[in-house]
Amino acid sequence: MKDLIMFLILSVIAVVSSLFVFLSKNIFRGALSLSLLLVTMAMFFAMLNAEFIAAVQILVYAGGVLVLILFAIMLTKEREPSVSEVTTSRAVALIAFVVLSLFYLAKHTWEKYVPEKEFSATGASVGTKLFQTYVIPFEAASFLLLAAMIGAIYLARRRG
Amino acid sequence: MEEDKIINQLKEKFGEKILDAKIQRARRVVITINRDDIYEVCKYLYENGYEYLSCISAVDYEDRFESVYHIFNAKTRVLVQIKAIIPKDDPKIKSVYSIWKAADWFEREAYDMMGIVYEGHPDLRRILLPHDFKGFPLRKDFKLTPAQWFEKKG
Amino acid sequence: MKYNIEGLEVEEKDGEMILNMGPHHPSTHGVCRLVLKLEGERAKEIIPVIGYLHRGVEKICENRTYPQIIPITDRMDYLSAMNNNLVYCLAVEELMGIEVPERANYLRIIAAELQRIASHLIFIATFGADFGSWTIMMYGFREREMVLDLLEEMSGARFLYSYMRIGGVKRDVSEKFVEQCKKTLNIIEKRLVDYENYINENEILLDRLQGVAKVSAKEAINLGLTGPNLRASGVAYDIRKVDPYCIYDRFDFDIVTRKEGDVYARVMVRIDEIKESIRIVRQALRELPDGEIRAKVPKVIKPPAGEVYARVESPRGELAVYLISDGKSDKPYRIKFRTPAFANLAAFPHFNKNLLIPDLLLSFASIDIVMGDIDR
Amino acid sequence: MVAELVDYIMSNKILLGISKGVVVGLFIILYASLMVLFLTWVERKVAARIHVRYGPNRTGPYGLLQPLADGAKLIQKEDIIPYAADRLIFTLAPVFAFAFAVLPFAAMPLADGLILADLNVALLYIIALASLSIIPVIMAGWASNNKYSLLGAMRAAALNLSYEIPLVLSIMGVVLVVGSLNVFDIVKYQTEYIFGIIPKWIIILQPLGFFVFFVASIAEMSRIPFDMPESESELIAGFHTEYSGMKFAMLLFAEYIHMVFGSMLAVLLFFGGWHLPGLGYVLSFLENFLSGFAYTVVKWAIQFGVIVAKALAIMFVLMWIRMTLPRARLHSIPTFYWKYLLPLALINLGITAVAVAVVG
Repeated sequence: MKDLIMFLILSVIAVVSSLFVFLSKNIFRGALSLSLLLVTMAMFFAMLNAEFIAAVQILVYAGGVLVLILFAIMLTKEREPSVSEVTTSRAVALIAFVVLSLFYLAKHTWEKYVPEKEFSATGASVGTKLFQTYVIPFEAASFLLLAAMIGAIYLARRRG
Repeated sequence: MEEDKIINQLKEKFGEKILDAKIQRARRVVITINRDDIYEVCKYLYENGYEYLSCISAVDYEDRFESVYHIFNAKTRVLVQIKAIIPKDDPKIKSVYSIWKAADWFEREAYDMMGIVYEGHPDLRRILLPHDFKGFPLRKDFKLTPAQWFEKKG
Repeated sequence: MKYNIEGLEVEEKDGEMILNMGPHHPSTHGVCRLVLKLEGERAKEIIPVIGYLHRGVEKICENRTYPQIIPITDRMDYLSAMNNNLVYCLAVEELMGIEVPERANYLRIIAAELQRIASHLIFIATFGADFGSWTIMMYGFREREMVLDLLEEMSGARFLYSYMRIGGVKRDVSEKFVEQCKKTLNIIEKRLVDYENYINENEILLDRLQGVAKVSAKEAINLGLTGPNLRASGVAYDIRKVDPYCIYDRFDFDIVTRKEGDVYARVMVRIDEIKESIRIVRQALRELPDGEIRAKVPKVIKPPAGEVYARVESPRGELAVYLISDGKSDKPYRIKFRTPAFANLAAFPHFNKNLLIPDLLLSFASIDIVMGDIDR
Repeated sequence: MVAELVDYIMSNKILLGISKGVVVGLFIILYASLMVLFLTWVERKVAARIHVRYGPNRTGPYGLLQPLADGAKLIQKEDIIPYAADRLIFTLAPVFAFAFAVLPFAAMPLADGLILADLNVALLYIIALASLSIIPVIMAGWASNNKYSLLGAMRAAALNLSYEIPLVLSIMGVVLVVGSLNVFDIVKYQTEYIFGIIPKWIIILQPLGFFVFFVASIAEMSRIPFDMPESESELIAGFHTEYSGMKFAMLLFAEYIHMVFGSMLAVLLFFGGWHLPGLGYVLSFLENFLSGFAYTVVKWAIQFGVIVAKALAIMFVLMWIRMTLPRARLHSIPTFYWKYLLPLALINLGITAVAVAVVG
């Protein structure tokens, strides 16, 4: 009961803020509501007993990635809110998105995604999963990221 | 003496163009020329060790303007004062900015205060007074009494 | 977007930002406005806008009698009022052929050198504030206060002295002053070591000062930099030596130079100059003769027709006055002040391209300008 | 009546939780605010002492009432919102700044057993919330619509991207040693002794880690030498140029709370928290005299006092640094953090990992 109330409140916040992200005419406010969305997501994780992931979510996305986004926004010159126009391509994209997500929802059932009750995502359990069960995908991912990073540095250097 | 030497040098090089040359006191030489020769004289002095442009001032006499250059040679310790005569009705003179970058603001100030136009100066604007000020306050005929109102900048 | 900066059209392109630094900014040392064209925090272009403190000193002087001008000169470079007094008095004396008594000459030199110490100390203090160390600021003012006490003892004023008179000085000094002066100089000499250590033993500070806003000797001469700023580039140019005035040729002192030409050199030159000034004052105190302090001058000062260009080494550089008398009135026909800070600020945009704002401000502080001196 | 209410609250689990939360939460806010008021006075006194002057000495004994006078002045000030500012964000920024500054205290033990929310990932929660504290700064800088504020916010963001990673990595060293993200466990670990005499404070095991942590947290508090976002002589006051009155006071408060928070975290992680050699004897001596509840209160008070005393010592060092060092060069700071501090933190982490694996 308590969880349900929390879930409803949080989902309303999440949906409203995510709508605001792309409906807002002010790009900076949009980014700020994105941060609100990220924090709500973290709370969802916390409700699913995944406190570790919740904290990491805030640390990495809200504290790291979002600051980068805000930094980039501050570098742009456009101070006045630019009114986004409804173009055909945007309308097509929106309709396609809605149709596809409805299709996806219809195909999958909710029950599948109820978390395993016995697994609680504490630091220790996440560590065990990452470094024992899934160590090869984890290392592969980190290798891929490293390659991407080196490539980015190379590209940036060549331009500057 | 160094003072005599530079006067002789200048007279040799420019001849009649040097209207007047005298030694004011030790280490001070005063030379009078016409405005058309200012650039050549300055260039010559600069190439002969007179590297320091100390000051450019403008003076308003009854019959003429003068643009006065004080140029110093640190080795011989002689300060040459060049007085370039500018007619009242056409206050124009060639800029020495391309010789000394230091001339930049001195010339702007002379323009601002005395209305002498330095031709060839890259950015001859008013410097101390607002850009929409009317008249040249250090001229003797400048009326002090009426106030000037400036447009409000948005 | 286009801006009109005092008649100059400046265009703000993509990726640029026009930033008004001043007229009210903590680090512009008065009401100076620097219009910066920034790319990120890098200043591509600097356009100084001055004139906010313009009082028309030269015009006022044309309407004042010769002695009345002395207090006006105080108010130009208010941090080195003694030197301003001195250059003006030297000009009038040369015009009239007045011989200044020995004692007055010594007192003038003591006053001018104490003023130089005070001015350099205030430079160090405000420079400290600019790099974020309020401690240095307090220390600088503490030492300056002692020098001001001495100057007060000499002239009766603490800031705008009007101490020099045409033909001499205003007041004589007592034995007590001489003792006090010696004591103060000893204290300052000791504390200068602290300043040097603070700068030389601080990695963060060295990182900020060294190699910033370099200017080569040739460029500096061409730009019209004078004073410590020029000497920091390795040019031994000091009016006290190359074109001696007063009785400076009797004293034993060195021209302080540094090779680097960066902000660090400009700071260290000033600290070393304080030491040289202390040397001069000590010699002057030792040799201080008895006698008159003012020559016999006529009641109404009316110099013969003529012109004179007098110059002195002020703490900021070459301070000169070009004085023309028509011989008919007791007011100067034309007076033009060649002020050091004006020339130094004019040179500033030329050797400070592509600096970050913090470096730019330090470089700006290091040329040690006084707005009263620039705007006159 | 009161007794009945207390009984009722005690019997109801949810109500007990809520009332405990309210009491401890209020206590935390009160503590943070009082600490800030005190700190402003301390900072001015310390600064004055180093500057060879007196500092505040007119309001109350030793000028102790100066912060209250300042507060009274700030309340009277006109609340100015610039015409071109983004009013909503401009107003929200100080609120968020204050909130984000206070929130990490929720997972911070103030004494043995005294904590608002005992999370098993408390340390991570604290770091995460601390990393959020940059967002109000950016909000304030952007919403002011002032070029200096914007530059300040950009500097804050750039600085944040530099110091965050070494900070977290240095804390990870502590986590490796202790083997837990729970701050209680970390402090308990430090109550033991090496060879029976030296207290097992983590500063002894992790000197390098502490150095990295300390330098990075100076940047986190944005104090000299890393006070780029404000740098009063360059950007006037950076992101709070346009703020006045209570909004300004809140931003200032938030900044000082960061200082309190940073030094408390340092105490908990590296200086043994509430542990002090010999304190255990005093406590067991007191236990003989006092009954359960009274003993707990006294114990908490003493332990809290120990933490505050240690934190004050660290804050004094921070003030000392501020009064001694100049502001660092802007573009040397990312270089310093990425090229020197980050490798140092990684080396520290590596050594710690090997040592932990070898020792046990």
